[in-house]
Amino acid sequence: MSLTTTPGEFPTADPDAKGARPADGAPMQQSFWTDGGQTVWSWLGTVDHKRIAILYAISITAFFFLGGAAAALIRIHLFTPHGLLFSRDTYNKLFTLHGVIMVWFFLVPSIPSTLGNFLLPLMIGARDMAFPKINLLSWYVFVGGALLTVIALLAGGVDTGWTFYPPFSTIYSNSAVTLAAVGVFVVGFSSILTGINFIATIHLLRAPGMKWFRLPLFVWAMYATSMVMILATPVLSTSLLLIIAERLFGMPIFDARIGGDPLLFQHLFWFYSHPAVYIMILPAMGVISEIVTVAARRKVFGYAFMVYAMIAIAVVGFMVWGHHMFVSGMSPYAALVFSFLSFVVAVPSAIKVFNWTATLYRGQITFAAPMMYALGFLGLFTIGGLTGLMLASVPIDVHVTDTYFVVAHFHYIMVGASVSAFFGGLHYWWPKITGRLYPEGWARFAAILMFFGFNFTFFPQFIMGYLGMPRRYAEYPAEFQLYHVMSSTGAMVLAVAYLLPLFYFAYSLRFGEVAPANPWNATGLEWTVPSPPPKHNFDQIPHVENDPYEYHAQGHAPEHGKSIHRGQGDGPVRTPPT
Amino acid sequence: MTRREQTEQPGIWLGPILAWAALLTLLALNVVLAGLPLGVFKLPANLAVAALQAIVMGLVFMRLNRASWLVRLCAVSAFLWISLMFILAFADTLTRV
Amino acid sequence: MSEASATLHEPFESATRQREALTFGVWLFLASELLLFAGMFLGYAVYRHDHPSAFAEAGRHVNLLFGTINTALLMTSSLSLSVASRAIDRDKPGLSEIGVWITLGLGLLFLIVKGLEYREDLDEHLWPGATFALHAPAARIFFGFYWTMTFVHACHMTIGLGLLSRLVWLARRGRLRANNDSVEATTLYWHLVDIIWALVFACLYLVGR
Amino acid sequence: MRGGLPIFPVEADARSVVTDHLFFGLLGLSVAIILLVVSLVVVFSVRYRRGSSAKRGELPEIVSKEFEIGWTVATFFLFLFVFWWVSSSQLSGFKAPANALEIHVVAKQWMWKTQHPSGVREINALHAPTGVPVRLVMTSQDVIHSFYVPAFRMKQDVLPGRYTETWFKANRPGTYPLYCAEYCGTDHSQMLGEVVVMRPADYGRWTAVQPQPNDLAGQGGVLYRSLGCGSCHDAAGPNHNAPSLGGLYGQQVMLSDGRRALVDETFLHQAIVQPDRNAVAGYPATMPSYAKAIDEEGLNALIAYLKSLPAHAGGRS
Repeated sequence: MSLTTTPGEFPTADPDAKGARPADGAPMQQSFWTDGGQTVWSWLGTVDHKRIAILYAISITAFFFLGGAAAALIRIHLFTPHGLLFSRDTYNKLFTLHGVIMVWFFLVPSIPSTLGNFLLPLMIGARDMAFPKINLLSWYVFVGGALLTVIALLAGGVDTGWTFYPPFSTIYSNSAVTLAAVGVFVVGFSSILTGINFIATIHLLRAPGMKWFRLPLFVWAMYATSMVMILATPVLSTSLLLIIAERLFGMPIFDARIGGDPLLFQHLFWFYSHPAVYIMILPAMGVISEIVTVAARRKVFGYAFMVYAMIAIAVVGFMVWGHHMFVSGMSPYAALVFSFLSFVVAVPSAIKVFNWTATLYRGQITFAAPMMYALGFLGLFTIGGLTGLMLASVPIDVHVTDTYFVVAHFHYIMVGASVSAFFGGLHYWWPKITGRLYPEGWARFAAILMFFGFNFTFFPQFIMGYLGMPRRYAEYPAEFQLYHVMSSTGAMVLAVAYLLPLFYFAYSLRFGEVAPANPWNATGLEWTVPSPPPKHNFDQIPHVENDPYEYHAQGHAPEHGKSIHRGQGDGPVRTPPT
Repeated sequence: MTRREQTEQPGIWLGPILAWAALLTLLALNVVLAGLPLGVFKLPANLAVAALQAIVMGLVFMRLNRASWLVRLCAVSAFLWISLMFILAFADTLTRV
Repeated sequence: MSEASATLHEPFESATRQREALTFGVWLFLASELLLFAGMFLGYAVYRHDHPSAFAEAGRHVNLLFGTINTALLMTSSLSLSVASRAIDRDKPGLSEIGVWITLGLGLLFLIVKGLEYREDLDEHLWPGATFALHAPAARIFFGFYWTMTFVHACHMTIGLGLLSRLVWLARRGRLRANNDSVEATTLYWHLVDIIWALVFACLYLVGR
Repeated sequence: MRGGLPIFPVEADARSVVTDHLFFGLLGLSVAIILLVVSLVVVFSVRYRRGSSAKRGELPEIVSKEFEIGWTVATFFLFLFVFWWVSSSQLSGFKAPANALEIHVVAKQWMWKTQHPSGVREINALHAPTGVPVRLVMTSQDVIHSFYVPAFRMKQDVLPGRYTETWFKANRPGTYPLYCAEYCGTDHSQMLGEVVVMRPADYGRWTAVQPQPNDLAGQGGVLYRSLGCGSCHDAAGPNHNAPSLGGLYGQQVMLSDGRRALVDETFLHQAIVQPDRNAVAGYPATMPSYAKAIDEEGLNALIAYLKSLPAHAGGRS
């Protein structure tokens, strides 16, 4: 088959090239899609990390669109000051549904459980995860917890917000808080089990020669994320356990009327929930490091600093949770301590942004869809990070916390950065996962639409937030209406942009060109196996001799040389391992 | 990871019995301490004895003394994170205005 | 906790490597269990700092005799399980099985004593509800933690007993051999439950006296 | 809000001006960093796009290590400076000045109730004079609310079971919106109010014209007698085995378990609602809890009365 494969540039369908497209109905070639069998049980009972990744991918996509639908309804409701669609109570249940679904059922598992599960063994040269059965168990625990929570959210509805603050959640709310708390408690174990699996796999199943500093940065990101998952999630389980104990059994743990302290719950909750936002952003950083190096054909700038930065974020991320509680009645001296630590945790993130930018220096940059998401990530993550600095300083936080300024800040990080990176990673590894090439034109259009739709939705919220518009308001004073209308219109554009990939990815599954093993000419063990990879990953466990991003000789920028036309071309400098 | 042969461990009984005896004496000590009117020192004393029991069980029963550096790293990091949580949470409780 | 794989399973080439992986994996899980209980201990510690007199009064109403017996029972069960685990390392399944049986028995005894204690507490109206016996309002918070922490610990005990009975079932089938990983996993889990009980006992029974 | 498209909230007190300066400082710094990053990315993307003629050649290897350490340290010190700059301005603002006008705020599911020392009560409104520091002593009757006045850049959560404090000194007369910023249930978005800042003269006239039977301390005295607190606490009381309360506010007291505690509003609130929480040394802990007998507003009045008691008198008859 002849393809014009240009490094980093997506193989454009050469007009004169013969049928690169598979004949309709042609059987897919041997891969993990077919090897393990085609029965339902072969999928639901699989212990192949690649199939579990697909199971996760399907379930979190469903939750992404459930949570996204809730977001769209919220934005439509907020077109007018008195609310277009819902009663205040329904609105409260809607934003709680949006928060709970998006945080625990999409963002936390999104990159680790799908791309991480699929790629980790491939990237380190292993045949599977250290504990394959526990990997499947984590998916069933995820679905079990999800079922409980969705029943609670949709049947009765929960009106406490995703933060479950007592005394409202324990005494004054009569919605299905207990069931939702049990559901989230269960789903917490899913991410603990995933974390255990990742750390054990990285420690024990690296291919010979794959030393720690030869690991791709995506693997390092999975390692740092798993550390946070294992050490933070249990404290969320404790806080929810105490909420359940108070609501179900009448144990007055947070009852202020008898001396209980609602701030204790906030301490326990945010001890998990701030590291949780690092669970969401660290995998995104790993994906961006992979994409930027391939698109720029350059070694990542300062590999060691990038690794230390990720570990530093994971560790220091545990010391900053107090910046969510500056106005909550916490002692002002503790607020200063947390404010200082929040400034310290911002330093590694800044380092990483500079390193990604420096990686572009003297590269051979191409702009396929994944790279567009990566560049979008760079801009939006910088904005999100810097507004985070503003929120870390106490006097500004006193003014803007619990307003739309903070809503905009965390959406810039979670949606602008983490979801963009997820989509970037999805596009980048789509050929490897499905063996098909996605339509490049549509993908770029969706990326651009998503970038503008996102900014148009959330930038007005910064202005509205500083003006004092509080968050979680079903109805708002009229002077904010202009900003709400701008934000809601942007949200419609963003919704369309999120739906596009659904279509052209499905299209590519059926009609997409067959992808070669290494469409991007990238380094990395996952590109040395056929696309999609066979069930046992490697015929023979490879021996690794090179650093992760060998796109050019040490210390010498990648010379442009001839563009690669037919077949593999010179591709990466090193010879692929035997 | 150093390879640890299983065979050169001491007998089956010695370690556990000693540890068990130590644990029971510590338990008795703890209960006695609870009765004594130590006032402000009672709380640290009780917790210290309990911590000692935990260390004995960790080292002897869970064989941390023979475990690989990785497993010890686990135990130490769990302890560090817990103390981190306590220190910063009490930074608020103690200085609350 | 993990699959009862007497043989080697998929991604591992050598049994010792697989055993290291299992031990490391179990320890990671134990770290998360420690964090789970640490959250409750933090709550207890913060409230003890805020309400010293109420917690002292409530602490005197907890039955120290039952607590001490339970602690001794659990430590003895740890002894028997440790002996069983070391016996299996030297491929002495007979001794190991006896050890597991003793541990199972002592664990059940612990739950029975716990049940008796719970019944006595309920008779004394120590459940923080309408008929709560003690005068100080914050005493309800102490007993809120007492019931929650001991109940969660009892759940972990029940899981431990489930794992132990699985070991017995394996022994019955003659599959309790030296290369069996699940013995290691069960003993580590059981010892952690014992450590947590030692700390719960100190905090709830002793410090309040 | 000023007319036309409101881009920026009005500055109605000194603190909002300071906060705005900090915000603009950080905004400027952020815009600078964003421009730096975006321009670098755009320049590199255009200059070094695949197939462009720009020179690639030798990569400065040694430089990259020092360069990297350089900007790491630079970023750290920049953030350290920003932290110092931001926190130094805020350190002075913790405590309200001593002579502040003390207004009690009670938050209830979905309304604000304010009580002035002159006894005036208001619903969802707060009148305050300009130029006078106003100290808000706030508590909630049910869930956590948050007293948020964007014009003062001031927000403070209001918690049940304890007092939280904040203060402001308005310097521009006008009517400014008051929001509840902490989610508190169904009508969280209806819990609105307004803060009316008036010149001191107008404030005096406004207070005078308000229907107020008695000043706050006076109402507290009525409660003190009606609940019979004097029977134990007054020196002349029949079973005088409780501490006399004259001049108690602001003192340090020795508790029965050896701790020393400062008698502030929270201590008095807890002493009435949960008497055993900090039992005072030397007295039998026999005081019943008055949680059911007095609501939050009554407690505010009673505490104001206790604070107004001169040192020697037990209870004013």
